[in-house]
Amino acid sequence: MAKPKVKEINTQADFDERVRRLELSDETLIGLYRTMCTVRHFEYTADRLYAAGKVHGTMHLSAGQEAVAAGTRLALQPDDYLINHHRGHGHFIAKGADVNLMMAEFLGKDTGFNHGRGGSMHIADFQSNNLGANGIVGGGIPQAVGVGLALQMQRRKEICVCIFGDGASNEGVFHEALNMASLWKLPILYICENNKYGMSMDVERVVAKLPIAQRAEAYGIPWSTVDGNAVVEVYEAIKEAADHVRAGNGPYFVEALTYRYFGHSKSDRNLYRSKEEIEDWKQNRDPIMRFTKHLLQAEVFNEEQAQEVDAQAEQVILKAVEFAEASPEPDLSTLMDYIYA
Amino acid sequence: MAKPKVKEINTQADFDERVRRLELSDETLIGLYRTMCTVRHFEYTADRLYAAGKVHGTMHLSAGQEAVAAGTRLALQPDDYLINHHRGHGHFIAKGADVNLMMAEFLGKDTGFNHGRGGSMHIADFQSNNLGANGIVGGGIPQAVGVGLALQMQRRKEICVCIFGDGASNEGVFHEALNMASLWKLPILYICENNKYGMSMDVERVVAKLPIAQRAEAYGIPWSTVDGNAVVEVYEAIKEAADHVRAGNGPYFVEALTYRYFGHSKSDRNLYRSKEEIEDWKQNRDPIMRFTKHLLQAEVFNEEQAQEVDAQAEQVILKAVEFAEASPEPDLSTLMDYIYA
Amino acid sequence: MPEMTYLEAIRQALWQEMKRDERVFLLGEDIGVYGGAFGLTHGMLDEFGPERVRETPISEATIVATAVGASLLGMRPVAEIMFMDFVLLALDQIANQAAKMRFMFGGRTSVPIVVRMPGGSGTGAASQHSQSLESILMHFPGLKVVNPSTPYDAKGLMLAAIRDPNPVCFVEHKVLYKTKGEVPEDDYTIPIGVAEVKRAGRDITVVANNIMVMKTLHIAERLAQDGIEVEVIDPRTLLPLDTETIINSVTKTGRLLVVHEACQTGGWAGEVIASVVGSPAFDYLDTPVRRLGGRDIPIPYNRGLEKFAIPQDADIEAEIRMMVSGKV
Amino acid sequence: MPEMTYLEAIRQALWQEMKRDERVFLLGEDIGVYGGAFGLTHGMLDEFGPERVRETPISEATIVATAVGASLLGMRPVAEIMFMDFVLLALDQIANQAAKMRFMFGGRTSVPIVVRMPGGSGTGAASQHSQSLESILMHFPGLKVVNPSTPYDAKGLMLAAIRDPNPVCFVEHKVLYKTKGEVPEDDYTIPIGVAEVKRAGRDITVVANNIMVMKTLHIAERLAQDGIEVEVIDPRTLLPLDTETIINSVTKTGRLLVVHEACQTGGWAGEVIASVVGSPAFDYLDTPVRRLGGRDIPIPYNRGLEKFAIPQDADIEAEIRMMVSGKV
Ligand SMILES: Cc1ncc(C[n+]2csc(CCOP(=O)(O)OP(=O)(O)O)c2C)c(N)n1
Ligand SMILES: Cc1ncc(C[n+]2csc(CCOP(=O)(O)OP(=O)(O)O)c2C)c(N)n1
Ligand SMILES: [Mg+2]
Ligand SMILES: [Mg+2]
Repeated sequence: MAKPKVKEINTQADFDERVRRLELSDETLIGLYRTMCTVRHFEYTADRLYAAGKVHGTMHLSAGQEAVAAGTRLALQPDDYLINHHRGHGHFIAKGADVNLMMAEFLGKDTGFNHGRGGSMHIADFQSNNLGANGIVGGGIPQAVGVGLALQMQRRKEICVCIFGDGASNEGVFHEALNMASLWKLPILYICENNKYGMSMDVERVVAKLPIAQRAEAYGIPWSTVDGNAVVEVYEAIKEAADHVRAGNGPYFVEALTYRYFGHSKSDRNLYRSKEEIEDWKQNRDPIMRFTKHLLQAEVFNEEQAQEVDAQAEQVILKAVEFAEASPEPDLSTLMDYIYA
Repeated sequence: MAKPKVKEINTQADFDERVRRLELSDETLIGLYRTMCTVRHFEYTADRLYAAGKVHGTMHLSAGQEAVAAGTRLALQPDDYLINHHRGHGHFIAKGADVNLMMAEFLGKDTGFNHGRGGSMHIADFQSNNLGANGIVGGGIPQAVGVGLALQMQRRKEICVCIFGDGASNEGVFHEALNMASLWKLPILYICENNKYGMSMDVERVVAKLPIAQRAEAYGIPWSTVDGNAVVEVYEAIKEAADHVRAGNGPYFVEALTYRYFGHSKSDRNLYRSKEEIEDWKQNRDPIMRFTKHLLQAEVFNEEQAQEVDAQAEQVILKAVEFAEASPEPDLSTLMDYIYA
Repeated sequence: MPEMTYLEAIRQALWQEMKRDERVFLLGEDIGVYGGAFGLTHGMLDEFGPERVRETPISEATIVATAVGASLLGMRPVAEIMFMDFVLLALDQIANQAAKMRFMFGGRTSVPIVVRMPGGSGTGAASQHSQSLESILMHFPGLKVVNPSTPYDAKGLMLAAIRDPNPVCFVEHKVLYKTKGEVPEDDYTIPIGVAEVKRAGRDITVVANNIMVMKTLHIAERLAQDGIEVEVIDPRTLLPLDTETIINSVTKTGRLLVVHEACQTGGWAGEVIASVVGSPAFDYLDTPVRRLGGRDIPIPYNRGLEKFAIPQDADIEAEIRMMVSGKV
Repeated sequence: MPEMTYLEAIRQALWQEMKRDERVFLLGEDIGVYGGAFGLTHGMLDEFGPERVRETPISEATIVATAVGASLLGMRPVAEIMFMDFVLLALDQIANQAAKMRFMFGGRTSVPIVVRMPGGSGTGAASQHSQSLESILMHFPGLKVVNPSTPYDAKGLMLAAIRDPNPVCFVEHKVLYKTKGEVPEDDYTIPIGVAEVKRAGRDITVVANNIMVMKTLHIAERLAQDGIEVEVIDPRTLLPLDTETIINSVTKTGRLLVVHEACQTGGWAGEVIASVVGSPAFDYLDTPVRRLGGRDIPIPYNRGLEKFAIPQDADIEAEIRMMVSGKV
């Protein structure tokens, strides 16, 4: 069985060449860095809040996977639609969701995106065409068909980006949806964020043939895999895919290989993977660390500037916590609201 | 898009060579012929009974597809398990189901396989390891995983054969089941009986990439396609597949290309296909006609003998009708039976 | 007023609304040249083309999900589930997704879809093609569940369902498709959530849905000759359920019988009865409150068994007579 | 008798039955080294190995279908659906397949499977991970639906469920997992279909399931101090439902309240109430028959809202006091 191979860590020359070819300005690069730092701080802060007993409920953190979120967003247009899954904080932040409203939602506050009804697993922001996360693994994959169909019927130029995990690719709707997306040539970019595990299950134990992306072939959908911890590579792969989709050629499927640092959710004791494995990813493949090194060497910024961006990102998140903590709980009198339009 | 190509009609030389290589005796060949004739008579008789107002309910006839049933059965062991779908008469007859009990079930009689509770769409015969047909398109595909798993856990040598249509391959469970069957190397032979249509939908309109069998590749499952109207070719393809499965190599997927003569079910006006197409299949590709020609030329039997076998088959079916018509309806007092064991 | 069948009435509603509102489109299996398993969408492909009469692979979950996704972008999809039984393949998308999205997302969106589904037995289609599952759909707040019994109601409720900003399960009945009734050509809607007293009477309230409405009306005429006046209420919408109309009626008649084809255990009669006996109407009740549901069995294939798997005229009549005579 | 939690009691039943009967095996997502989302199967992989503690991809429909298929060949599979909400992805296999196979096939086979599913709110898991869906499962004849409220019942019912030749939905409750009670080490079964009077009383009958049983017992103790004697009945099995025990009780107390967490509309209280008020017990009823179900909303994430989405102690107590005082 072929393994999902994380490509050789990219070299500085590689990086420089790519940045040049893709014409990424320093500002853009620093923007990517800022996004990744913001996501990272959001996730570690969420974890701290949870540990401090301030969160009633579940959460799925994406620390370690920031490059997928940041690189993907850069490759898209602001109006493109996003259908996300339970581990969605990063993608939402990258898409520009107000972190105050996200954090408030996370704490179940009335000021949150969902008035505290949804929590971490169901954040949505319809104003920015972010159609929300889903608690049902794979639940959004077929909904993307509907979004793509509406875009096509309305003769619009936006595309629909649908993000889901490795584990989700085993749900039946995955098959139904990819078949229909291909048949109807819908403008959908499917992104499988393969973080090696679906809860405790190693992809190799649940996916009969790897890479997952090759499954797209059965539907005549073009596909690629990318090192999901190399943000510029992600950008390039997603850009290529998005261009293909936007040009009216039908769906595209990208698998981004990455890794999550935290447990699956609050109850995870990480018994299914070794400390060494986690450490290896953190020490040697961390997307932020790698990107920072490249940017320093390319002299896009210096250590000090890097730290400043990071500190600013942290501030943004701390302010979000302040906002969220100061926000009111939903009033009990509104218990029966929002059921019917 | 690749079309599901019906291979060139096989020549006599082809046929003779194959029969020799496969060491098929005259008796065996005549047996195949007898089975096909029996199925054909069953289906045309069913249609007549329906037209005569003797059937209350739905039915799905397999006339035109007899070679798949007969060829498959010959390649299997009597104890192999069968999971069938709604268009299942042929497979049941080939597997040796008592046509009296089938016909009685078709007429809803108490003497039928299912005491008249199931009808055409739900015939089963547990004594011959025939685990039944299913009214939910695709419903049996994942159940085969369970049968295969039990066979594996019980260290048995039988295999599970699971038959379904082209349309069924678009249900989500198809994906889930093939993935699990492959992961666990289960002894399952999946046979997709592609009769070109799922109800009114041409496979080309609903399957993004053809042949359907290539979908197996996404799960690392070996596959083949075969001219489903050439009974000896079916036998050979299924034999090869069944041997692979029985040897413990995991699942195999065969797609048999064939054609149904009758409408989808009772209400079909055949508006989605041309009379010419139907006639072409009937005149030029009919599985019984083709096989008869080969057998005559190979002098396995002569015209007279052929007609005699056919007449005998017809008699068997007419007797079945007699049996069924003479059988009692289920007694109303048994209405609440068979719910719980 | 022109007479037309229940099936034609639904088709007319779809047709007129597709003319009126270009956001409306149909999707489902074999709804094009085949016209759907029951011919309901016959002719619509020719009229509206394949983009708006969108034929799908056999993928029920994704059919509903596609409707959900499209509705988020302002479309008004009407999805068909060929037989109501197959809704069990799509229930995650209906009940976990469509029904809950508005709430989970804090009211920031809505899911205006219609999912059509013909239920019911009587056609010899056996256990997996004959169920009446409207009762389970009622258990999911966020959904609406509509279930017309006449051509007139069918058209008016369909137009209301498509225009409703919420997900609506539109439950049809196969055996009703051929029944006829007067249906105005024009545009009219019947409000979702409002029951109708199909016949006024003073002796007993019978609440019934789809085919049981006609059966009960028929029996009511016969009983009237014996001086028994039956009030027949058709809820028309099961969710939300118009308990007020029912309770008012029971307060008047003092007797309540609920009749449905769906399996009795866990069926919606329980909902009606619980609503009534938990209300002040309880004090007006003269006899035990009864229900007649389908037998608690899967629907059998055999015609005779199939028939007796659901309440028959004689059962309904006997039950009413017994209740009115006080011999329960 | 040793004390153990509800979760441990279920694990012990699975463990002992797997020791006793080698046809029994588990299948589901993350049930191995992770021990399942709630740790219920913790340690079982080590004890029984990966063949009998079979971890699956995230494919709920096929998990149940695999159990169905294996059961036809004599195995006794116990499938886990990680959260009850996901049963909607597998309902075709449960309700169209497992429940109907024996009947459709004329009694020639049976489908001895158990499908475990933890339901209920209270953990902040929001709308798609908190439902109580036992009521809809009751609507499918051929199934059995079991729903223990104590560790003792949980073990005895699990052993009975695995040995039952029919498909059994075994509904657990997340919040009960950590509750403790006495549980015998030995093998014992509790018959499926038999309710238990958890507390005898003369003034009112309260029928409640899973967490509502404990809540009600607690309230009953408090009310006893005021001279109100509550009879608390736990049906334990919802399908088949032991209406006899309930009716006998109501005949004695003259009052009936049904309490459940599941959404009130379409919930199983309707079934209990319809069974009682349609029976001769009707004549013994002193007050309207009431129910207290969950609010008709999806379960909210926010802790405060989540709490009040289901009946609280104060609600139950107030309802009982009102009914007993005759002020309904
Ligand atoms: C239908 C369904 N099945 C199971 C679950 C429980 N669950 C939540 S996340 C998860 C793992 C998902 O894995 P993957 O798709 O790889 O996403 P990841 O969590 O790794 O980001 C599981 C099993 C669920 N929420 N929904
Ligand atoms: C889940 C489900 N969806 C739809 C149907 C209605 N239906 C019955 S057979 C059929 C076509 C099946 O096509 P295929 O699998 O190719 O089998 P064929 O009838 O051609 O033998 C359809 C749509 C059904 N029975 N079950
Ligand atoms: Mg993953
Ligand atoms: Mg076909």
